[in-house]
Amino acid sequence: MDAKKIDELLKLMQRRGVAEFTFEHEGTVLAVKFAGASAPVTYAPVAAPVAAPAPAAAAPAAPAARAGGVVIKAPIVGTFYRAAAPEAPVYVNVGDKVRKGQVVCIVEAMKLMNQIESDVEGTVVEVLIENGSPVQFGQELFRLGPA
Amino acid sequence: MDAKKIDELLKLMQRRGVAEFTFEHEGTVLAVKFAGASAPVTYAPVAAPVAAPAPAAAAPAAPAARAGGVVIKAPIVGTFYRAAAPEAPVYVNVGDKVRKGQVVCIVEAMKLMNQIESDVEGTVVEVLIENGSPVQFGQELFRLGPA
Amino acid sequence: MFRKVLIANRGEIALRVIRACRELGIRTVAVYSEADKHSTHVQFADESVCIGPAQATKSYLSLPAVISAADITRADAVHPGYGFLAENATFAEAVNAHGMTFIGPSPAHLRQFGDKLSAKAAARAAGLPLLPGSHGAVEDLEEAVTVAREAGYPLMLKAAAGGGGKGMRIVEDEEQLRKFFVITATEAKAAFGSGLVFLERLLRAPRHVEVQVAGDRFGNAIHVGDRDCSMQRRHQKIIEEAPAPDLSDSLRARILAAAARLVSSTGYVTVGTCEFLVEGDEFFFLEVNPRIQVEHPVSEMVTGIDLVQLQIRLAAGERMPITQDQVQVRGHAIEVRVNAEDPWKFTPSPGRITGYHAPGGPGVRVDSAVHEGAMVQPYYDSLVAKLIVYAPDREAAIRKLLGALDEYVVEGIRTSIPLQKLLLADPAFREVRFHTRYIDEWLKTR
Amino acid sequence: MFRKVLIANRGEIALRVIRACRELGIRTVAVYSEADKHSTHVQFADESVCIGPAQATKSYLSLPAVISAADITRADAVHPGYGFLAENATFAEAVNAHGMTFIGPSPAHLRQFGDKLSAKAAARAAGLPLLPGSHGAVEDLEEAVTVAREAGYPLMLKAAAGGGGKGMRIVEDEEQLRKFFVITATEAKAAFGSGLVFLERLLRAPRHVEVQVAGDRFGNAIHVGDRDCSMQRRHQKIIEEAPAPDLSDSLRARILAAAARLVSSTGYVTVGTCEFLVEGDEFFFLEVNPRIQVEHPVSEMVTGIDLVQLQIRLAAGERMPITQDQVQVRGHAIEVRVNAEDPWKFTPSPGRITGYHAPGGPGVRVDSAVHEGAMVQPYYDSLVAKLIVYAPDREAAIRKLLGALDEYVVEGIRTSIPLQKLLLADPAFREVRFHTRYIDEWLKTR
Repeated sequence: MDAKKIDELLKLMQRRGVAEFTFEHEGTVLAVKFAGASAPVTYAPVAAPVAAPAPAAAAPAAPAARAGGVVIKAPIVGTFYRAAAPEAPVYVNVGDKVRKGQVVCIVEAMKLMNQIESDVEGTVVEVLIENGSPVQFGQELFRLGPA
Repeated sequence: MDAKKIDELLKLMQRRGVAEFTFEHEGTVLAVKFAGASAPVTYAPVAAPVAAPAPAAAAPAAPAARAGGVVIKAPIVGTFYRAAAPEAPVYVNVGDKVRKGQVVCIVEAMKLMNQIESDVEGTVVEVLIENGSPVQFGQELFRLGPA
Repeated sequence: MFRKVLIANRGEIALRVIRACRELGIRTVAVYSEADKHSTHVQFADESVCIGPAQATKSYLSLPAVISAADITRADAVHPGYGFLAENATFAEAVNAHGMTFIGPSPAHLRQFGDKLSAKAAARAAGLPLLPGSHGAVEDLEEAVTVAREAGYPLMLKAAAGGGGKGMRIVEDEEQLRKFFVITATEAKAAFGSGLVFLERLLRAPRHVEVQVAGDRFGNAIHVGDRDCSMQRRHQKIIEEAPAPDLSDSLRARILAAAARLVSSTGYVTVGTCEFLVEGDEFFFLEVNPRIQVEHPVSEMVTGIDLVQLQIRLAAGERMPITQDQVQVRGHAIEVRVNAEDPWKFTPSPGRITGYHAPGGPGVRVDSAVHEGAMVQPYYDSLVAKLIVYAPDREAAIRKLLGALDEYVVEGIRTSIPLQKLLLADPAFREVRFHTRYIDEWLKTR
Repeated sequence: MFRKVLIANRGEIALRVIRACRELGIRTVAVYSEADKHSTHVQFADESVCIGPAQATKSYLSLPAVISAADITRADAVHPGYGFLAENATFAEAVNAHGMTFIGPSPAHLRQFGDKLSAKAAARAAGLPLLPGSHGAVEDLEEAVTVAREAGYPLMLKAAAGGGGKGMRIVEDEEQLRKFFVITATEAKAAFGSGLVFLERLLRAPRHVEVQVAGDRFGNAIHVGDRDCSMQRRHQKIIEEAPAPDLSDSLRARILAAAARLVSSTGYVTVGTCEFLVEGDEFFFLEVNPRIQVEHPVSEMVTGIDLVQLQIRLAAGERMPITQDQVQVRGHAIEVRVNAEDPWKFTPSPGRITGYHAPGGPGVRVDSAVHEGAMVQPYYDSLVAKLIVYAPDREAAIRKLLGALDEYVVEGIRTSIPLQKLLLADPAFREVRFHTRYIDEWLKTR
């Protein structure tokens, strides 16, 4: 990784409004924090947010690499339900295989029950949200391992 | 990774506005945090100061290397005079040799005529201030070459 | 009083509402798009919810996203700020349907004042002077010609559903009216879904004078003084002041009374603005802005009344806490909208603020959500800060404002400050020789 | 009026004076030490002069340096701010001797109020109540014992030339007086060059109430309302408010009248402060601060009077622009001094400010010379900013101030904000159950 490539990378990140980034490639690691980037992230919130902050990934509701797997994220704000009704069976459990397009949960928004379909394939490794909990846009719902 | 390459990397990062970075490559690790000095120097003054800004040198009224010579600076604020009285001969001219402790000019402060002595030796190369001009603390008065 | 208010907005107005809520002892919920994750309004609210991606249509303008955020945080009221969903009657209805209070007027009032023709009808019914013209939609060209002969040229031919300077055409004489009538109606149909057009006298050099008003559920209606917002660039206000300078006492009294009368006669609740055009000794109803406005601080400075707190109290069903007599205007206030834009080309200038120093001291107020290192997003409007000054008189306020603008340092982006400094120093501004098209004409001569 | 004013100070007060001058149309000259080269006051003045190295004794406290700077820039007046040379009669004389105006009282008034005994004599002559005690120096132990029997114990034994909490001792009874009299006089001689001591009744839990005053050259003397500055840590004021809360109307009226009377009887010119101790329904003269004070903004907020502009006008020989009747106190203002120090150990915390966001919005004023990236120098005092809020009443002001302190972000250094947040929320502060030693006692119990 030469100076030219580093400079290219920096320019790209700046153009996209990146404040901090880490780049790993074939054993080379570059972690950068741009000037002026520290203020917002160090701001102490007056109170803790109700729910976990949304992940920083650029592509919402898309699978993101985390802890060696992929995740299914909430494509809308609302209340998360693992089943279509209180007495109904849950859509997916840990260990279940999930296909693309398969309904994995409900997110209720404005009294509407929105069926959330997976856009990835894999095996459910972890359910990250309690049934009936509020979810923010982009919040991680399920972690999947290899199919 | 030699000094030259490190310097290149530092310059590059600075140019791109980076505040902190970590670079790892083939077992070498470089972690850098720039002094947050950029903010004040980028402030645009509302109006230009009356006189040239005082030099940044830490030791006031001491000789400072500049353009291959040494300088005599004003040890006090006031009005600069090259002679003891309007009709008197000037203390020093370009080409004159100056010894340590020799009076080189007057700085008038609170109606007092303060004789300014040189604390260096050398030959006067340039008189940097017009006779009768105001001088700030630390302002350069004479440039000296080798004795 | 409310327990928890969700603020369906961002930037300085979200922060303004957070401050008002905090002083009233109300908890706040911020909503934010992914682009605004690190924004000040998110940091200073008690809670926050990410409601969508950067695009406003999928976040701040998304009814389901905003309402779900209010639902899951159990907010009991929603403050819409200005812009975004502030004047959206469907949104206000949805808020109410979910058992929460919309901090603003009723959906019916939003509809009444959202449509130019029904707004004019309400103003007419309350006895407010309207610009000569059709006062309602004109059916066809021949009716238009008849109306125009009575009202006199020049006229504006306007789409009833238009707004923001769009869907209008100047007609200087009958020939032009005949030439443009059909095409304007056709364009209006294509652009706004309604081909209804109406005619209105064109004023050559009017001033924009508006009145801050407030009403409660018990029939109390007051005005909170007037403002002048004639300093507009392409219909965008960039310098606002209170009180409106150089109005005769009798003209000012008539304008203020007219605005309060409209609130009273329509039963309008919470705060709003009644806008007028003024030329010579005449004034004409323009429209009602049924929300808190960007320029509300100038009225706060000269009256000492916190308009956002008042708005929240009135929405909560409280009785008007002040009488008309208690509204006393003292001194002079001027606001400058610091926009992230090229001061001469007016192209937006988003980006990271690399250096920032806001002015301070006596009589200086800054309403802003930015700071050094903050990102001015390209997705939303370009307002970076509002700088408001207060002084005993207009001349002193102008001097203070020029000093404060000299102190204002915003680096990394371009701002409108250089333009505003020139305008404030312009003799036409100092001597109150301006009108709503003054800046656009002034720019042409530069 | 002056053409050009040199400001012999730095930090927020230098900026405050620059702002006042700009509004009066006066050019400004900043002076700075090498450490302050990049300071805000240097950037915002019209001209600037480097007057020496970082050490204050060789720059801001150097008479020749400051006067020469005024000379070479042809300033016609010098504003000393507070601290540094503000109360130095020799400096004021030198300014006058160089044909310039010292913006403050005459050298004679500086001397009169700089000495505790002559200040008390002036107050006594004007009929102001003094603390029971010797009222002048006591010659020897036996005179002290006689005076003490009359005044009653406990007493303070004070060095006439002392100040800032130094050179004083509490004596609870005659035995202690006999034990400490000689040693205190000897220490005073060693520390202050004068062995003169006097006796004064010790109040157990007094409040510090002060009156802003102003006089002109034509004999007009007014007060500009009162302030409470009882919230002190080791004699340093850290929270100040106006008006002083919970004073009976008659007590307040007596205090205000007393202060105005002292101005009138001494012929004092420009602005100043008359300080009192208040316990129960009694008040006692403490001292006069012959300068603009750090806490002047709270009086500005509740009266609408710009005190620095007033000071400059009066120094320029203008007649008092307002009558006593025109001074009307409205609402409530509180100031917090944001110091660069550890909030619990009070050790100074100089350094670079790496993150900065000041609060804003309605009723919030920040007087500060710092910004992100600014250096808080270790050479000078630790005041980083003054945060002042204004609201219709004291409760609303406290709520607004707590909100504003929550918004205040200062990174890279420690500040006093956490301490002040706790104090503002303390029931004793809210219910006005405090006195000048309250904070020190409160800290011991934590």
